[in-house]
Amino acid sequence: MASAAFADSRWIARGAERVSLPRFLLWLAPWAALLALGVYAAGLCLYYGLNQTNMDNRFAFGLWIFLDLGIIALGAGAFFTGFLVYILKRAELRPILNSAVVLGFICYSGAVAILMIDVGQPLRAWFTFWHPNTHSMLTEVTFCISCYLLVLCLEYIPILLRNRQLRRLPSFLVFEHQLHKLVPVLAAVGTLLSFFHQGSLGGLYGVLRGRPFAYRAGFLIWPSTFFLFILSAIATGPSFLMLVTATVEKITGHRLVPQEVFRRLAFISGVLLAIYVAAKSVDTLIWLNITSPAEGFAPWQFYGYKPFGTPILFTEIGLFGLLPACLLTFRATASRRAWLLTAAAMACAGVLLNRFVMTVQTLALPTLPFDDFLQYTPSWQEVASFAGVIAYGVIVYSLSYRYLPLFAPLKGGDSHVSGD
Amino acid sequence: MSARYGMVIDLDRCTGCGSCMVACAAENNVPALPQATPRTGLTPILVRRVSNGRDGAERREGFIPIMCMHCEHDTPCVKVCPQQAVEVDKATGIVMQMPQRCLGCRYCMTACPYHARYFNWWDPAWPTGMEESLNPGVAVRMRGVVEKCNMCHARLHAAKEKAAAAGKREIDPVDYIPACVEACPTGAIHFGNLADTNDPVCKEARSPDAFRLLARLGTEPKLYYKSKEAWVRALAESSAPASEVQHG
Amino acid sequence: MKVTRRDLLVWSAGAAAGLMVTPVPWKILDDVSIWSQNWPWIPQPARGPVETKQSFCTLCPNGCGLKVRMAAGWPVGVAGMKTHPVTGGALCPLGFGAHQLNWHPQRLRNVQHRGQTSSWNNALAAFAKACSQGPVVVIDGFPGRAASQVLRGFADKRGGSYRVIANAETRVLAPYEAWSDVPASALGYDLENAQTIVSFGAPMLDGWGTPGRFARMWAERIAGMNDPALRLIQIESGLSRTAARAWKWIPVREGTESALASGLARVLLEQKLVPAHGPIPAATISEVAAQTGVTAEAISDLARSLVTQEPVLAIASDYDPAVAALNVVLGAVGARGGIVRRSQKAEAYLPAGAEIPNARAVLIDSSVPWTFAPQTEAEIFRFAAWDGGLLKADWLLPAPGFLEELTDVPTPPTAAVETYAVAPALTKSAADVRSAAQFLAALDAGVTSSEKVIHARCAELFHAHAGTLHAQQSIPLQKIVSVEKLEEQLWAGAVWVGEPLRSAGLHCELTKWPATARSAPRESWASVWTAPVLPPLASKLYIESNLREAPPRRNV
Amino acid sequence: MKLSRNTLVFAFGLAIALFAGWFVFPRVLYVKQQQPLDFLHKTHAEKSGIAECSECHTLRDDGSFAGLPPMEKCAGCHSERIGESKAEAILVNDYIKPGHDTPWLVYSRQPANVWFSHAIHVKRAGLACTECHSTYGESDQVRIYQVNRISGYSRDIWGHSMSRLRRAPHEGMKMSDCEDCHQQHGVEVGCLGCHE
Repeated sequence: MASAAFADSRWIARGAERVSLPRFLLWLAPWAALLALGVYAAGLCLYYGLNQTNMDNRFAFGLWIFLDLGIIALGAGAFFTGFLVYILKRAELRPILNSAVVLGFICYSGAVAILMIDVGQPLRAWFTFWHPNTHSMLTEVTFCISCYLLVLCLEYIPILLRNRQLRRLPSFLVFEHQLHKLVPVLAAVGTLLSFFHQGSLGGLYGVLRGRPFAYRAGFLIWPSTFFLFILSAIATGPSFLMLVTATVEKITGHRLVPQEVFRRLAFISGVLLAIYVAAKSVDTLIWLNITSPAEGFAPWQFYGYKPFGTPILFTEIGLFGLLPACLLTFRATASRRAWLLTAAAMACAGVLLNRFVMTVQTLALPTLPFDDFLQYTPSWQEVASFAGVIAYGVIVYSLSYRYLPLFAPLKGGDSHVSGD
Repeated sequence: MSARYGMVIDLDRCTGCGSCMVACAAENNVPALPQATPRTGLTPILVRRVSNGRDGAERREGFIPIMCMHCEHDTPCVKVCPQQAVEVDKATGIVMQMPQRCLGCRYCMTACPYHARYFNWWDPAWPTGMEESLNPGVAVRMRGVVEKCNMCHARLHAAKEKAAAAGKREIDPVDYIPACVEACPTGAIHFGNLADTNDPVCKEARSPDAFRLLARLGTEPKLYYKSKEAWVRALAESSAPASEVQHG
Repeated sequence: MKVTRRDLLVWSAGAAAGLMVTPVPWKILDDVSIWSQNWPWIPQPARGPVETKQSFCTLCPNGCGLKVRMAAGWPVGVAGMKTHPVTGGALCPLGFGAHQLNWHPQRLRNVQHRGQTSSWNNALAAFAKACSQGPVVVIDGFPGRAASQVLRGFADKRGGSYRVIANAETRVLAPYEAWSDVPASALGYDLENAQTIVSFGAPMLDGWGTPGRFARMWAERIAGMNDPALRLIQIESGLSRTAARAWKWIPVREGTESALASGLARVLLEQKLVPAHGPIPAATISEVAAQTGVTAEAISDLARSLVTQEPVLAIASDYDPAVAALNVVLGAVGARGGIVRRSQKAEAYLPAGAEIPNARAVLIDSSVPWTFAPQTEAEIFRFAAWDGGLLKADWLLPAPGFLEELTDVPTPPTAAVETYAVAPALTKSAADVRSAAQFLAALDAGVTSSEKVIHARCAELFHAHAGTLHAQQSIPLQKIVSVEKLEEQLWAGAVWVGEPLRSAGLHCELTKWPATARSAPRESWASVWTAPVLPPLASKLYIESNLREAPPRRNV
Repeated sequence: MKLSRNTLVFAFGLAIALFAGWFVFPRVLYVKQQQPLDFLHKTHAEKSGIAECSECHTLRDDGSFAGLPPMEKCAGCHSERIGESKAEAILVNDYIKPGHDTPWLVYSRQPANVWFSHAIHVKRAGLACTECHSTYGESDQVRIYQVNRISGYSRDIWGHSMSRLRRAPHEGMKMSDCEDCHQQHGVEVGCLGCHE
């Protein structure tokens, strides 16, 4: 009925089939509600302070840091695809590039938003730029992430400007065209920045001499986790891309990218994952046998507490590492969509588990002989504000998908399966 | 000129009365937090109860005051602070926390192996009129920043000023004694200059009974403990004893 | 001509460019950063000269010496008085936060009559009326003060009765008062000369006697030593702080400490480890062993170890005749390193029971522990600096708080020698407060004031010419030239210490072996604290850490 | 033609911004406040022969700085009115008679978390008062006190010149100013050397 009143077909790219506006709004409604809840929870934390969370002096980092590290790792698909397309000239991945950029933008902006709630004095956060401590991994992270977020914005704008209505403004068109020439440069810069902050995020924990569970020997100023984090991020980024694209295809009922893009991504992801697993295993052995004993900590001490037994280690490296690596690499499995997606999901789960262990287990474990093992359960405010970020992501992605050319249109009949 | 202030705490003399904790809080304008828990409170010096892990008549218990160890080498918190809110003072070796610079990221808290750093989870508040009882030498910290033992820096300020007014360059050691040291009823906490080999504390720190917590981390803490009891000295090394690990 | 969208864009571009070369963005950034570093709503300490004054804590009878830092006329920090002959600069953990008590939310700020705010005049009238109608009972918490003398004087004058609430350490001494003719208030513990101290659940390191007095001996002579010069044997059911740090801990079944005392006495007498003394405890060793859970062998070993390093002194946690009898058996009564008589002239006090029969008015001094709740029909006038919502009385009368009144500090209950000090008022009171003594003086012109009594006592001290005065250095009293000089010294925080009595003059005879008592274990420093509230900073011990169990029914 | 129009419009925006930033902004940012009464350093120096700043602005025995003299100090001479000036009347009637200190607005008041020791700078380093406080001690009029709306501190902390360019050494009392002077004299103190 009213749908005619606010028909938005003028804004939708020609030839693209999109569900009716009311149906689209229906889809957005629950996410908007979730976002509102998240904003409310974040507001509570900002107004009343972090006593709204369940963090404490021993568990100074909680759910937020874990999920920040998680989504930033998954968001790595953005820079890595850019890197493949523009630097390594893998043109066949171009169809998925825009979607990758939008995903990256969502992950990073979301992470930064959460970080702003997570610090006790957000208004002083900018001091890092004024009085930076160049020895701190967190400084490196702060600089790179904020710069890279800027890069992502610049990469996002041209996609934005390719909207059917916006591109009718001549000046915008020119601007977009100029900017587009810049994109390969941006991709290069983004790659550099990303390599650094993905690494620094790993370094964040690897340098913690006082936390033998996280502390790693390394090379020059960088602990081994620096390189492991980069590897795991670029290995799982593509898998996450596949997952999201597949999900979008399922929801919209459109085939969006050619199958061989998937296979290509899967292969890259699989190979890198295999390398990562090898490196991670070596690192773990060195750490357990040399680094941590040197600090006076016997390895069994780390895995003596439920639920953080050795199984969690093997799950991370084997079940969610080696297995998906194989599944993604070998044609036999990679060509089967079901296997492919399962493997991708496992890879993502693996990187999340790794970030979880690095953040949460590190803090839960005792250091002093008379410390006890600590439990921590996030408060609803922590969960809600993060759920808000997820919702924000879904909304931004849905809008981008609806109004922007995220995926290059495929030739051949794309079947319109109904679904929302 | 440059001193290396440190402490030697004689654990055999500690009765766990808690005087040091209250005296410290009073000296440094640490608010009392009725809404806090042992995990969210502000206790720049915290006396912890330790045992030899046995039961019945065999059981021995002791107390061990934990505060900032003022690590000398590769100081974990200094290294990680993104905006130089923590530094090791060249003149005194004191690890300084600048609450006004701190953005409350709490990275230093995760870096500290001794859990000697505390976050202001709440706004500092005192009942009406009680602001009058605040120590004029210490600025009150605000919500959302990390704080820790600054070795009663206000007392060092006062000592410096007194010395300057008297036309002296060096402070008189009796003018600079941290609150916890002054408060201890059994004289268990000894404070002095570890760089001065004539300082009794410096000698004590080298005694065979002396030890440091987690010394093998290599951060060179300037807080020493000493005990004649073997099971207490055993606390120096490593992490939780096997007995406790099983029922984790 | 018409303004186009383009013009607006160009204009704002120009404005933006211009703004960048003005102070606006940079100055605002700078000011905001300064603002965000010193949030204006954060409480600010007062400015002003800082001075150090000496006084004494009046929150329990032990009267620890205080070094008080004052800023702008208010106490901003307390520490122990290093020159104090007994405490040597120690305070109880609660004392270090005491300077904040006067602003405690539970501070009693005005006269309360049955929950209604009233006035001093009404209170005076009501009390005068009550006194005229019948006998008055005056209850004192710290006997022996100048104020106590005022209270007692009033009670005697009005044919009423003056009663005291004795603290645990004094109750422990009650049996000796019964077995000799020496009042408990004249007795003390000669810890300094003891070689073995066997404590029956007494919190020797956590709330017993004057803070620092035993703790320092323990630290010097016991801590960490295998064969210490002073042995502390702790007999207690649980691993209390004292038990944990004692030389030896003997775990017994809860409440059977007293029984073990009898058992030990029996072993000592049977095995002729001590000269024969009157009666022998009825319970056999095996009975005691069964009752206490300590094996017969362990009991006799313990008994023997007691007499290997003498003098030995047994200390009960509370009223416990059996332990007192053990001291008699050990010959620790009236002997060096035992229970000694510290003063010739000391008055006996009537203890105040929970029931107070045939009284028309009961006046309770602010020194009476908050836990004391009398059962009586009489009208209760209770003085208190803090309410805590726990004090039951018809009239709640706001008394001076911490360091708000001039008072004197007589000998603490456990001291082996007499001491005397004067605690001057260091700060004014925020509320309109009066002490019980002032209240009585206002009622009856015939009643003297504490000040007068203190002056009289100083004169008395001066003329006695005995003892020494401990300040920055110790001065024998003979060296003091005038009463004024003495007062000057005392007002500045000096402590007078008397000489130990040459002849012990204390002898106890047992006619029959006393029944065993069941004394509840004490609960640390908070249990000697008379006020119903604790310093806010006690939260560091009770709430913000696991160091101590929060004391029951007390708003920390 | 078009270009010139653009340039004009751009220049117009630029000019507006510059004017607002340099002339309007300072007047908006700072609030002017009157001191409680007109105190004249000059008069006191000449008439009552007070030669040294330290005669009124004393160091206490413990080395701490007493800052502004207490009411008693003024009452030493002004227990009764001297002369007919309005300030005199205010001083005697409003402050000395009731016996409370004059609520001066302190130009150089630093934030609470700053620890500055006059003893160290004057006694040990031998700095003259004028090096930080200029010649205010000889001024024959009381300055208007300007408080910053945002930070709430005196304008003297930033210094009078908004640009802070080519300012006299005594102008400005920001942390950077302390640091500069310390650098020049090679005196190194850590954060807590000057902060509480």
